[in-house]
Amino acid sequence: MILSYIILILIAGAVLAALTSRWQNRLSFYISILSQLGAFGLALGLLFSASHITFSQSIYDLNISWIPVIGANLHLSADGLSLLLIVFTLFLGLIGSWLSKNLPQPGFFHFQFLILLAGINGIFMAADLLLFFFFWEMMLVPMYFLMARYRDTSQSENTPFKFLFYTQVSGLIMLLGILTLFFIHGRQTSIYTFELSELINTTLPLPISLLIMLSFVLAFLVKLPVIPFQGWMPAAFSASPLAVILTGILVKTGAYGILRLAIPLFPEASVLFAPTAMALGVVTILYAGFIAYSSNDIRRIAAYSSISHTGFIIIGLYAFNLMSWQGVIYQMIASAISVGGLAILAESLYTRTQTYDITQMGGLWSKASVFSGFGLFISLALLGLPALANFVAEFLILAGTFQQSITVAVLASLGIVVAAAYSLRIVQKVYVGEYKGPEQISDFTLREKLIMGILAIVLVVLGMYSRPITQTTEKMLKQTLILDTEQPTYQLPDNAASVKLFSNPQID
Amino acid sequence: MNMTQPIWILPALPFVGFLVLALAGRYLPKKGIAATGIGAIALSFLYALYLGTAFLSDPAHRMEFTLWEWIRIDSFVPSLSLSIDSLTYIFILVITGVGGLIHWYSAEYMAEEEGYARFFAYMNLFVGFMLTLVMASNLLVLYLGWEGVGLCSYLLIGFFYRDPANNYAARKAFIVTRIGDTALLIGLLLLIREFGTLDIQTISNNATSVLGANTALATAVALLLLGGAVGKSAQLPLQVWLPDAMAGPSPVSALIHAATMVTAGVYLVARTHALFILSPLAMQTVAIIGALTLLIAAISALFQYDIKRVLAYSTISQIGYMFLALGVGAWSAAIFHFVIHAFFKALLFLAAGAVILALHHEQNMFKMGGLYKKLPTIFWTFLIGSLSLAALPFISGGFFSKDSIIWYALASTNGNILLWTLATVGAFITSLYTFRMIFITFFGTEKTHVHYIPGKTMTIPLIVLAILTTFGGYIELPHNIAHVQLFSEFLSASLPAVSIKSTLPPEGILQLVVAILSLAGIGLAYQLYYKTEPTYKTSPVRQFFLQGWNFDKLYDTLFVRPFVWVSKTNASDAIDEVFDYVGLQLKKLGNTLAMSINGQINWYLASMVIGFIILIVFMIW
Amino acid sequence: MIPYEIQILVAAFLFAIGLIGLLTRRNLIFMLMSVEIMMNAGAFAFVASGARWTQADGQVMFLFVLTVAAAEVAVALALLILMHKHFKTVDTNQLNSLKN
Amino acid sequence: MDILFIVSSIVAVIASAMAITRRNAVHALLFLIVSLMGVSMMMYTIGAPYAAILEIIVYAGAIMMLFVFTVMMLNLSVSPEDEKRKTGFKTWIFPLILGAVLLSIMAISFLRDPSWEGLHQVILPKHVGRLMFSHYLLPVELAGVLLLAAIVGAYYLGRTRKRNLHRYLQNQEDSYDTL
Repeated sequence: MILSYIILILIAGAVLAALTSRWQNRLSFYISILSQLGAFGLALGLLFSASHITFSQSIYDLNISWIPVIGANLHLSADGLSLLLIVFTLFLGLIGSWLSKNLPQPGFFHFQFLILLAGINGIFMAADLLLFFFFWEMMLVPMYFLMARYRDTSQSENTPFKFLFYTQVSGLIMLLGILTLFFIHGRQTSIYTFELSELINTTLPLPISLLIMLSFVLAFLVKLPVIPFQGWMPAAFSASPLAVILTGILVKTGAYGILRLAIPLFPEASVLFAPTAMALGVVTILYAGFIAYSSNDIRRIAAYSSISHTGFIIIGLYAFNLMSWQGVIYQMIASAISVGGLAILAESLYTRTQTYDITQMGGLWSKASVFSGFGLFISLALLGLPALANFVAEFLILAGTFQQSITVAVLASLGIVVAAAYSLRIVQKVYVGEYKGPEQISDFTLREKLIMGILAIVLVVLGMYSRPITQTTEKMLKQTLILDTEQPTYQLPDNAASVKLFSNPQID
Repeated sequence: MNMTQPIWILPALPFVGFLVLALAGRYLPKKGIAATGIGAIALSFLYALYLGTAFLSDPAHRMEFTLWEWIRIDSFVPSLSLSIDSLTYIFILVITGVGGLIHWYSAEYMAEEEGYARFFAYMNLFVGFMLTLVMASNLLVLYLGWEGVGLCSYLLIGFFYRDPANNYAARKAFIVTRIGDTALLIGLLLLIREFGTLDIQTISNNATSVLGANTALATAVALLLLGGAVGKSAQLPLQVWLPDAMAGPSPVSALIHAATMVTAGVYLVARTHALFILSPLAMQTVAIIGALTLLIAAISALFQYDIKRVLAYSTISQIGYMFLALGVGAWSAAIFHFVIHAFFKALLFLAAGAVILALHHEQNMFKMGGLYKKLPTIFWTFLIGSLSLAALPFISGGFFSKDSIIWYALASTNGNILLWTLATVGAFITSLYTFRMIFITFFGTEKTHVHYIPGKTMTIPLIVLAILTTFGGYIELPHNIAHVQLFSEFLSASLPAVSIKSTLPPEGILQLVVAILSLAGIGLAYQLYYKTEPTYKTSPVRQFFLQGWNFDKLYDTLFVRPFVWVSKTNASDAIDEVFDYVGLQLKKLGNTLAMSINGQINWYLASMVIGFIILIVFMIW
Repeated sequence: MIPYEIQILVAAFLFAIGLIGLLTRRNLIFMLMSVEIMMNAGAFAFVASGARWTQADGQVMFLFVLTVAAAEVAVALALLILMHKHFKTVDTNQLNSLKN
Repeated sequence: MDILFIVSSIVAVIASAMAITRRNAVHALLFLIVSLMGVSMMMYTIGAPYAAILEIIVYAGAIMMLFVFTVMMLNLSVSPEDEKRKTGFKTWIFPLILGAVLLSIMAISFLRDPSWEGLHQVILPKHVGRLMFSHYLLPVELAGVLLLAAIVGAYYLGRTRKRNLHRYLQNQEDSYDTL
């Protein structure tokens, strides 16, 4: 039951925020923050017990019948991975709404924002495929409205629509996949249900399972996004205050979907798909990195660096070992925070210089040293400096991938060099050199200092101490892996050795 | 083995210094900043000395301390663990000792510059990372320090951030070294796959059984690690960043780009010697890279006009000697040369910095001249450093260290006459360019007026380093002269001894050849640059060597331009444009259809009728 | 006796003429007239069908058509007058404010 | 009777065609009336006298009157170029011919033997009335309501609005346009 309170608190907050904004704009902001804090506290409390609970048998379950005719249930469940992602979603949500304190129409904003958060958290908890799809769609609509209302008016008006189009089309295809799976399972067992734990046991002929898996994966790849589905992301980044949330949270839902649905439901097909996915991942890393290098709009750089990071995620996911999967989870969080930080910086820069074009900036260090210090820090995080969270993520992914495919790991590690090139280009153009901005420029305000400070501390702490994350998710990942390793054909073409839990020769 | 001593304090002190300076630096007075910066390093040095007593009394010559688990994935558990053995201890002393002196010197050198606190913060951060690098008992921690020092190098090269050229140099340094770092990272991945751990001791102990001697795997591992070392130590083919890195302040060049960071590659190879020994091919590669680099860089140094670039090329060349030593298996000789080199090169850079400051930021040697009267202290200390660099017999530490390398280039079982010849020719050129620099800078007519006489804060570190340079060599003497080998005995706990060929020419004759050649170099320099007033001439050939054999241009054409070209060509994201194009076409189609909504009632009626007709036709069908 | 098919054909002819008028004329008065012709043709088709099967229903339907035509014309002409007052024209080419 | 039907249908078709092609609205209306009369004759010849009479009374009589009134009220009948061509004999000749043909048909059909039975099954007004007020009662009521609505609607649309504005607003009157 407790799990449903997280969503209910958010929805209640949304309604209250919308209603109270008629009288008092500030009030809706405080209500929003309060409800998020409430949900955050609840999730954090649950997280401490997370490593012990398992998905679909969690003691905090909510399981009531929803549409009995087709066997759909309102089944919310959680394990370590879900709770971890929920906590981080709410954390980023808090930061995002704190940043958006001064937006116009706060009632509208907080209503949509909280609904969005509720939808995303729902995705992380849904143990029923139809419910999963419901939340999946539920998160798109507020996102669209937010983007449409708060977009940068200098950009094409199509951008919110582009986002909606990409995600809706892929979501529709996923729905077809869900229904196909539902009917096949129903025919086989004559139990028509959307329950995830039941559907996992469906036996599918390989071609069909491949097709259904592709329909699932397409939605997730679009959401991640992976080349060639990346188009909506740079466009969406023009919806400025939300870029943080965009990268942070939407991206995570894609990776979560693959980890929770695509791989457990279709282990064999996933293995078949793995080489393609890895190739896509490598292309994504390099392609996006190249574009990030030659972009002048700082938001575009942020978008493409985020895309480049998702390349690592996709590689790690399809390397099928504990190390790379832990890296993937790490990458989701680290990339969210670091790219989010860059997006926040872009906004702060814009409010000071009225431009996003980095060629028109320069020498900020001489005028705003705290700003530049944080900017430098974020760039370093982006390029994967050890001691910051991104390094741990990329290292684990590469190390895990290396067990599977040396080629992919080597090519992907070239992405680290490219990342250095584009991150340092930001530093070069914005913070150093001769000062080019307006006469008067203010340094960080206290609020900006606090927000960036929190992000920086989280990056450093996670970069130096990975236990909180790896321990929470370990059990879930191992379960998924064991599920997969039982498949007889579990082999990758690149590496003749069959996939195993990461293990090493015993050395004294 | 001592595992209770809190050795983490060593790197922690500079880190604390960094934090204090970064967070509170703007509120501190200049003296406070200098005191914090120098104090952190000095305390670290003193603590290192204090540890020395405990260290020497420990029979295993090893201390270890684990802070916490960094990552835990099943049995792969890289911890933040630090250890000290004799190799590390030598590095620690050099880093904190020389580093402390350079900090001290900087207190005056940087006094007039903007960003005093920032400078000391970065320097402290560097020392912290460098200590982490050498103290790491785990390759992942080593990588942490490795990237950390790269970062500090980046920050300090671009310290004078207003000039875009400095920033380009900084970025170039970072990216070129990062290419090497990536090779190192891949090497680490390979090690994880083979060993399941990154603990250096475990890897060293099991190297033979896991990798096997002289296998392709062993060679791959060693070459990948070498890739990292080559990048950081500016060896062929990744040497191009170091001359440009001279854009940073002179103390930075002294500390990072001469004494410590650039020798991290030497440290890495020495630290993982167990892996290199397994692969003769890799060892040979190390030796050849070293020998080629030392010659190429020495020739380049001969054609420079910027005093700091001469020193930069000489650094590359001297590290080439160290690599040569590593390649022939003369581990302790390499480390010995590192120590002496750290002394004399830091000395040279600091003295050059003093000259530059005195001449109001003039770096062109051909605009100096006649300084030996005006700046006597600087001149004498610079001369002592130069003697060491030119390896003048007996009166310089450089002789002892370099002589043993040249000797082992022939005498070691891995050595051969070719390596020896290259090293010997290199020694000749070294003394030639060194004294070219001396004669042009300090003799001849005075061309630029001295603005500023360096004070005691700057000269005392120079004198201390001069003493260390001269007498540091006496702790390890050639076999045939006296049996004083404190250094290699101390290192024997960490590094294996060199294996010598059975039949060899007499060592004395070869030493004589080297000594005569270095003296000849000085003589030639005297003839060329003292007798006649030196002028700077340009010609295509000179230009070629001035620009370091045009490696920059080569890489520019081969890698940088294609990268930028591809990037710029696709800046608008072709794939996205395809999608956008489809969208645009659909929109156009929509617009075409929207034209039917034209407000003409007759048109609506007509279309209605057409619809009816179609409907009726279908119904009749 | 004229065949039923011929009668219906005449009705169709009338209807077509009305339709052509509706489509070609730009003047609302003429368009209304054309509508009348079409309705009239429809009404005749009803009557002819009633005669064909000798049922009175055809003529009842004719009456309804008549009613509808009367109602339609009354409202339409009222609107026409209003439009003429407002726009000073009854030309549909100039009355295309429905567009956009 | 066949020939009567054929001739009247030809008249109806031609008159309709003329009606939609005239420039002058009044001329068109005249043709339209001729067309309606032709249709009326067609109905009469196929044995529907009640419908034929209603057609004349309601259609040609009442509905067309509405048109004529409207055209005259709005003075739409004469477009500027038409005004030059004075209404001469030429413009009248054709409607006259058509009208004459129709008249002759009517005359022929009345003058001939009026016994219908041999030719047609004639549906008399009695049958229609019976059916209308039994089986079709509800639609008839609805038709009545429709007519009422049309009357009210026409009145509403056609009334001239009296504006009772506050004097303060009177100078802004122009901005309050009708419709």
